[in-house]
Amino acid sequence: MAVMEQTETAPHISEPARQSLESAVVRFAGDSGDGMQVTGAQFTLATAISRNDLATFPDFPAEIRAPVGTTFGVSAFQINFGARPIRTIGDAPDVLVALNPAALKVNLTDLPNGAVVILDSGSFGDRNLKKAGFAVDPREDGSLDAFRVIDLDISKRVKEALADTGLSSREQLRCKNFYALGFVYWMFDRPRQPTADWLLAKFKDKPVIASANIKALNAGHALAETAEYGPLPAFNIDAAPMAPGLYRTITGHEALAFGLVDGAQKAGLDMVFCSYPITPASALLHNLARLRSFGVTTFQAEDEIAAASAAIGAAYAGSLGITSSSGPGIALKTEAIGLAIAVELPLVVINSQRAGPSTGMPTKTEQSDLYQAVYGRNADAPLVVLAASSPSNCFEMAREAVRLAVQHMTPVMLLTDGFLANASEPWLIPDVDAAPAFPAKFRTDPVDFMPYRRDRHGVRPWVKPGTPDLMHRIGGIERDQLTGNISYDPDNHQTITEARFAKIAAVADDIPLQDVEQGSSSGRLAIVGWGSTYGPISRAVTTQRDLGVDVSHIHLRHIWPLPRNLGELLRGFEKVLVPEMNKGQLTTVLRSEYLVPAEGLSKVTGKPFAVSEIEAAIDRLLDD
Amino acid sequence: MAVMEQTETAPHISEPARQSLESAVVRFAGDSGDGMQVTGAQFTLATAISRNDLATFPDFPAEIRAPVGTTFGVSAFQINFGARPIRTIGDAPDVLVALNPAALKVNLTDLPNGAVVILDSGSFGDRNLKKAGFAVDPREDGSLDAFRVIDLDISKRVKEALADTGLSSREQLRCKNFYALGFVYWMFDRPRQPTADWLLAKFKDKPVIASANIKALNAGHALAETAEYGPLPAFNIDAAPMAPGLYRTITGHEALAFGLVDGAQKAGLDMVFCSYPITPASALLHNLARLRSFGVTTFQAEDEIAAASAAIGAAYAGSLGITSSSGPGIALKTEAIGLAIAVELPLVVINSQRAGPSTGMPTKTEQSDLYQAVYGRNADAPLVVLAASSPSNCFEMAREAVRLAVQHMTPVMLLTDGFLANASEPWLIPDVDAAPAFPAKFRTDPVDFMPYRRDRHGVRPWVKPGTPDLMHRIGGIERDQLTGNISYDPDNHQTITEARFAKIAAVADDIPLQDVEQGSSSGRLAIVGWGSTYGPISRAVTTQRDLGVDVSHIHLRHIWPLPRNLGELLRGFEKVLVPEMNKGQLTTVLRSEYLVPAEGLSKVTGKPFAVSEIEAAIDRLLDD
Amino acid sequence: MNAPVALSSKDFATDQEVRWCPGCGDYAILKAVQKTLADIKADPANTVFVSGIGCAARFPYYIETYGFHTIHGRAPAVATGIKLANPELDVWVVGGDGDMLSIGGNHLMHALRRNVDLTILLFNNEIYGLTKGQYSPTSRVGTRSPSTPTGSIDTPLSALKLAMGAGARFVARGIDTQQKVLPDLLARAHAHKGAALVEIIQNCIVYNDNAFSHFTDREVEGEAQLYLRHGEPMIFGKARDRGLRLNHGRLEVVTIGANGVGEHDILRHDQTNPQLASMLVSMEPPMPVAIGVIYDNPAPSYDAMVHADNAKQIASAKAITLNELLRRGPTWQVS
Amino acid sequence: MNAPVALSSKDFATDQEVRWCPGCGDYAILKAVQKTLADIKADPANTVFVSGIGCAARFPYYIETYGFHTIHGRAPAVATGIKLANPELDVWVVGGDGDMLSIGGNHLMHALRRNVDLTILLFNNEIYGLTKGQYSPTSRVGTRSPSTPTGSIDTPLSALKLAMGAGARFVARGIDTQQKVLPDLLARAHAHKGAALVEIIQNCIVYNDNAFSHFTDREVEGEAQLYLRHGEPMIFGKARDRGLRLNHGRLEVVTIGANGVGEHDILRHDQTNPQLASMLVSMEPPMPVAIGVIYDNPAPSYDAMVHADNAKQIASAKAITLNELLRRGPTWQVS
Ligand SMILES: Cc1ncc(C[n+]2csc(CCOP(=O)(O)OP(=O)(O)O)c2C)c(N)n1
Ligand SMILES: Cc1ncc(C[n+]2csc(CCOP(=O)(O)OP(=O)(O)O)c2C)c(N)n1
Ligand code: SF4
Ligand code: SF4
Ligand SMILES: [Mg+2]
Ligand SMILES: [Mg+2]
Repeated sequence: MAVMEQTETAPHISEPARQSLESAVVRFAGDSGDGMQVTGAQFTLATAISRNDLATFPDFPAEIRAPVGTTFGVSAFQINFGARPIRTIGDAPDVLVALNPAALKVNLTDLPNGAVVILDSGSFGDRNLKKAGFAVDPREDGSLDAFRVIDLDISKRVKEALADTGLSSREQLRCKNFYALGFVYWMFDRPRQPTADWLLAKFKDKPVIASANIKALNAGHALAETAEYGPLPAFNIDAAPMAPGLYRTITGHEALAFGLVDGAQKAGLDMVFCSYPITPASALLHNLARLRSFGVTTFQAEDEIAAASAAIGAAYAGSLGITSSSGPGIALKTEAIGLAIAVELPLVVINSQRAGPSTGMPTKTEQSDLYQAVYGRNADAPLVVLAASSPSNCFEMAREAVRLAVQHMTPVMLLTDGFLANASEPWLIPDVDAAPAFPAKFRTDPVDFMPYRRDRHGVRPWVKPGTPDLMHRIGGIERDQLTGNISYDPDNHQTITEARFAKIAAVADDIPLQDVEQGSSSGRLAIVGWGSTYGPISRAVTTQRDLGVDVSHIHLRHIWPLPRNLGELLRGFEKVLVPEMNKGQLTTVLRSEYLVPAEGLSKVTGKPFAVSEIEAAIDRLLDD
Repeated sequence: MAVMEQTETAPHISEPARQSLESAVVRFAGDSGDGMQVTGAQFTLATAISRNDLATFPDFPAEIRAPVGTTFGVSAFQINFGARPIRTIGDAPDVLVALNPAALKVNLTDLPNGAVVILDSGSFGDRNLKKAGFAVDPREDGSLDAFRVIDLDISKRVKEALADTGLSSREQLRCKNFYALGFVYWMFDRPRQPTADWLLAKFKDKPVIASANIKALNAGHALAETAEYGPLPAFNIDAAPMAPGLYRTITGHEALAFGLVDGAQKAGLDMVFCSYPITPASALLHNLARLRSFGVTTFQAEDEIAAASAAIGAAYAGSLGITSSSGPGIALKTEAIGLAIAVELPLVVINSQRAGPSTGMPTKTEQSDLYQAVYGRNADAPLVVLAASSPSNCFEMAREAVRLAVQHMTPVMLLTDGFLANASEPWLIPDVDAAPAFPAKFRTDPVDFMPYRRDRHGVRPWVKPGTPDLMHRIGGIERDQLTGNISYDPDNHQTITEARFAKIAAVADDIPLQDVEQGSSSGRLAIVGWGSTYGPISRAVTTQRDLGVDVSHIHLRHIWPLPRNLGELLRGFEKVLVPEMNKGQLTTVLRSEYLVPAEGLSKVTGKPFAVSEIEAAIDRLLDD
Repeated sequence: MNAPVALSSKDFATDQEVRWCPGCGDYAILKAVQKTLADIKADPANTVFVSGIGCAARFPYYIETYGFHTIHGRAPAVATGIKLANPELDVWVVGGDGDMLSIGGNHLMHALRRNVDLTILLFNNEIYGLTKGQYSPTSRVGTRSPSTPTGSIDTPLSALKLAMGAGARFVARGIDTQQKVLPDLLARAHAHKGAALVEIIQNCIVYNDNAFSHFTDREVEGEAQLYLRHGEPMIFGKARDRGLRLNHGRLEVVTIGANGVGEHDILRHDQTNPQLASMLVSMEPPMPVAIGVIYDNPAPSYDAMVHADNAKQIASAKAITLNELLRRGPTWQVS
Repeated sequence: MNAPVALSSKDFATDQEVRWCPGCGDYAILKAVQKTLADIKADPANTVFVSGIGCAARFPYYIETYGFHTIHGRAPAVATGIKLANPELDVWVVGGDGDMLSIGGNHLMHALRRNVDLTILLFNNEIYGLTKGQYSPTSRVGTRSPSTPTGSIDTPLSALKLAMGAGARFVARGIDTQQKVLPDLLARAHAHKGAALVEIIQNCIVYNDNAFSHFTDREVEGEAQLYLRHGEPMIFGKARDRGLRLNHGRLEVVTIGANGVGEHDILRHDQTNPQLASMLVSMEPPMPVAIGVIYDNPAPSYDAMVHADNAKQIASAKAITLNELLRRGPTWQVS
């Protein structure tokens, strides 16, 4: 953990000497049934209210409901929080709460020396140890020597604490997580009240359960306070410098849903969202299905092809057609997307990337669909590609996708990934009315109407069926560049193919020039990132720059077309490093577009980059 | 037409002074019902027997059976033949046979000054002129002044010639094409016998029809011979220098079918060919459906996804699984191909490219699916990509696709296109037994069997279900790098992802180094081509080199992985030009792979490059 | 919505040259559809024809309404999206047997199951016309085609039997050449709210000529076809002397007058009876082929219900703005 | 082909930890299938389990035979390819209601139509389990799920009704918990040459618990289920006092003994009668749900016919080599 100078606070009965930290990483881990996600969410809220910046990530088991006590049934929640801006979920936990042996087992390898490990020894019976795959009890064979182990028998203690509640011992044990939470609250000096309030609200019909959990929370806190274990680690983390305003936490998929609704409203359109469930994209369908009062229609189609086709039909009829999936599902939509490109209708396609190829690892994150987005279609079929860089950035990019689709009559593919989808961070809630609207224009004037006559941006008119006197036919067979009727004329095909390219190229005039996130706009090394690698790159570059290293961070949110100034910008650097959670896909695009010797840094483990991995690469590239 | 020196042959009664040509281009054009394809095929045979080299291309109407006399109902057949090696179908016709006004209309713009135009004036009635969209008769408004028009009333003459055959005048008119053919035979001094023989064989049950057509053939020939038109253009084209051996003509799709059968036999496998009809790929399904006695099973699936899936199932069961389609259909197969990549089964995928995007122009050629082949999948999913360069080269490349798929346990995508599919050329028939076999190996030994343990080329074993004691499970979810059981282990995913890449990269050790077709292996300009641009590039480079221009021709047949020496080779040239019938797709690959400033020459009209277009580009690039 | 002035068939023809083969059954269907549009006083501006790919699917280019020629097999899905966006539009779907039963079978099935308010015309020529004559899922066993040179071996689908299996609420059959019958049939299908499937027997003169002549030829049609009218006895035959009767749950053909069978013994057509419909759709020679409306049993359409449901959401959720929504739940102020 | 030594259920279990939710109906089905394989003396080396994606589709990893876990919805197509390559293999297809009726509906339909020799097990839990509980094409109207928070509105499909519509030749229904009945049922399906579809009612304890309890619960099953036996009267009820009778072409439930109805009035099950089968598959409460083999009417399988046809080709075409083939037709010699 990043330590700041020791602060000497006079020790008094309940207030120990708290070590001041700049930031810390806590991971709650337990069985699927142990409520680790709730625990994490409550710790997040308490931490936010304590004015720390933070980032969180849930780690669900791949299986729906794995058998109790198994390693593949472990559910975890990690939070990185601090007095400084937080950009990643943290490379490794400083504090691990493990409510059973399996939770310890799967997280052991991630623990740095000196990490604090809080165990529920009550769950370390032989059966659980065996289920977790421990031959011998790790508490006895010295495999925990490198850590600071706090071996609480939470199971026993929570039962004692709740003895008089009249709850069954099974129900009592259900409160384990809040007992542990109370204990950790004390360690980090977090307020308990918000959690108590939440419990009362959540269980307002079950007051017994509510008060039992609050009791457990307080008991865990008291145990730490009375410190019968002897001096416990206690920390103090100051408020982080944050822009003033009203905040909430938000996940990428929440932000996406809100951003799409905002985009639809700014375009003045109803939304028809067509999708087929797939991990990790489904959450967007679920979120939007709850927002139908905002002019949203959600359609669960029979498959991805039908979803894309229905979204195209909706766009043809004058609504905002959106379809969403993950890599394998996007692959199935390819032909339909080609139709939207050919007939030139607006279409928003959202790809929540996951590890592949094929079914791959649905619950694990990867960035390997950039080729598919930029190049992955038959024929010369350009479209607009965007990528969100953080959970909250999903909001802006979703709105941007709608804007560009509607204004340029083109499919736009927005790339997000399994990490962004589930990660959360504090969000300075914007005033959506402050951002400019971009109302969609529908052609209604029959005079000189031609379905494919382009405006000066190369954009054709959008016509709602139902409009008098504008009846016309469009289709996927090559069409006359003005009338839209079938045409096999050789020159027409050349002209309209070039027009399709020119239209997408012209989008570059409608997007911001590429800026530099950190560092100078020329120098020895540029780290060029896209998507969810933003956090680790940003942190690594900050650290290295603080050490005086000449490195800059450039982060792309507009992947195709690329910003007009990007080539020039990249040529200003001696070296260009492109960290990607794939085998070097953006690297290919940059090399071919600008002939710059961009070098890839590839990671495909289903996990985000660690800051240290990027720092190591910077070292490697610059020590010569 | 490329003229050689005049040969002075003493004129005698039936033998006129024949102008010697190095090569000539003849186009037969008429109504769909006029039998232009048959006419062209017969002229091709007569020309081949006359020992000229040649190349042919049919130009069918887009519609199945367009109304008689309409421009979109015109069917044409072009042949380029000569005393020198012929590599293209010819930029423009030297002789046009137009059996109705529509046929003249659609071909007029292609005619160079001085071209010979043979018309059936009998078909130039007002109705036909109107149908063809002629306001006035082009024979009267001077629009044919630039050409040498031979205005025969074929309709009338053929009826006269066949008056005593007892055929109805409708039946008599059906012989128009052979009358015209006889006339053209005389102009180019071709033998009539082969055609007569063919007619007798073809109509052996209809001797009246056979003899009528022969009569028409002879009458047309006689008309020219007696030259009642005054001196007619008469040409002599010497035999071309050709390697000795037995020849036949072959189209790309015939060659593909034969090559796949040869590949299957050399691999020692039965073939299960699974496809769904689509232009221009269907012909391959049709050809193979007639070769079932060669251990070929053909399956017309319910759609392209089912076709790809069934082919994968066949491969899993130990047969040679092949699937074939065109761009839009290949797009639908993308997800299934990803499965084959993930489980590592051999699969041959053939893409007969056509003009797009979307339905595009199904009957027109294009090379725009290279992105799709090399990059067009979700996730990091490499496979092998090949491209055939000529109709006969489809044979070798089909066999090569089978070899690489089976030897390296990977999907291989072979790219051909609408031009290659239908174009034909003379083929020195190979002795298939002379080429080495590459028998597929199936694992049968249970000792230490692991489904994903790789050999030193990174290739996993192929196991036939039915093999005792080797039962195992495979699937699209990420799998353990040895056992193949489901694994979400981060390091395993990194390892196996890299193994998939290494396996494909290793294919480069199993393919020939890149050679230079023409010219030196370094210099001022390299023209890099792939696929069916071979002909025009080859001819253009020959012509320019004869003029002393320093230009080389490099033609890629292995697109992915690229030959090991290609980068080095390209760096040896000051400039690299990549002519493609797309917007610059190979150009992107070469630029990103080698950082060479390759420049694209793009043509997307649905037609092959003209030699002149490539020569012009060479001029442009070199005059500085 | 109706057009201000009454339009004639001709008003529904576009300026595009029709490019089917001379003699193709599609011409007759086009004529019948244009007549139907005039008969029902369709508003061209409010009418959309959606199709997939195939000869049949060229249809929209020839109808002077809005038209969308999409991709192979997906027309029902595209049309569903159109209705979700605007249920007021009058949406027709046109496609061939390959388009709608081979690659598009699943989309057709789910459009029928959901009961999307579409008028679906399936031109069944039992062949792939546009791709030059391969056999289709409706081709008879033994069909010789480029992809089955020695004859097809797989059992064909019955479009309407499948539709009944998918839970269709309107199922009818017509014949391209029956210009008297077809427009009424199409008008009935159009009048049905919800998914209406009409199989139109269509002759492909080039690749599958006379595939249906055994029951469509003038000489045989009287005996080989049964024209259904709701509530009326199912009688057919030139002499109207033959009819259908139920025998131990199976339909049988009987001759009126012969061994004591009278007209009263003949089963009356009940277009709302699914069991009867399932039997009628599968009748093939020697049984008469059922023509007309076989099943018509309306239920609320999917698109209508979706919009009603959305409206309920809007009504129930006490209207809040997006700004308000974003500020719901736990928030904290940084000053 | 049979294994040399008789194997037990256990021999068909793999070393892989089964990872369904505790209490999932899939466990019971796994047990029943393993027992079936032992009962029929299946040869593990000659048996292949093919699946798509879903909880159900994890099945192959738990069966000690060859197994291929493919992609969502495509298992019937992959399995068809396997049988085309090697008709000798014993191929089972396993998938859920989403896998086989939503994305994979068309492949299932065509596998049934072609009558590919496959034993197809459709685990119907009326929900998307693996993706955490969205509604499926078989979910009842009103199903609340993450994608239908206020309840689904579209009419569900009946898997077996659709199968009959597609021309299936073997159609049966079983229930996960019926360990006595299920193995026999599966053995019957396996014995059927050609495509055999078994819908297995499966409880998803996490996302759709008790979806079927109205006819599977111990207390009601007697009255709510009809177990079919070919040739026997269709009698059900704890007291075996109720049965089915045909009334004007529709099935009705009657009480034996009540107003003059005797056992002889009860209709006997005829598994070869398609009309009867179409009625039986659609029975829902208050009618009894039909369990057992509803339809079994074999016809030559597609894969068998394809191979017979290929053999005929090889026999007929007087064997020539590829070299000879290439030299057929017009050739010319250049010397
Ligand atoms: C994805 C895709 N696959 C295949 C094709 C080729 N294709 C076009 S139409 C067609 C089938 C035509 O048959 P049908 O639907 O019966 O229509 P018809 O021509 O007989 O009217 C096929 C296979 C295509 N255009 N797109
Ligand atoms: C192409 C594709 N689309 C979507 C998914 C996501 N997905 C996996 S299983 C499934 C449906 C599961 O439901 P069901 O088939 O009924 O099986 P169950 O889990 O209920 O047993 C879906 C939508 C996928 N894996 N691949
Ligand atoms: S091919 Fe057949 S269906 Fe197509 S237009 Fe010609 S006749 Fe009609
Ligand atoms: S989610 Fe449902 S179907 Fe899937 S394993 Fe759990 S209980 Fe079974
Ligand atoms: Mg058809
Ligand atoms: Mg299910």
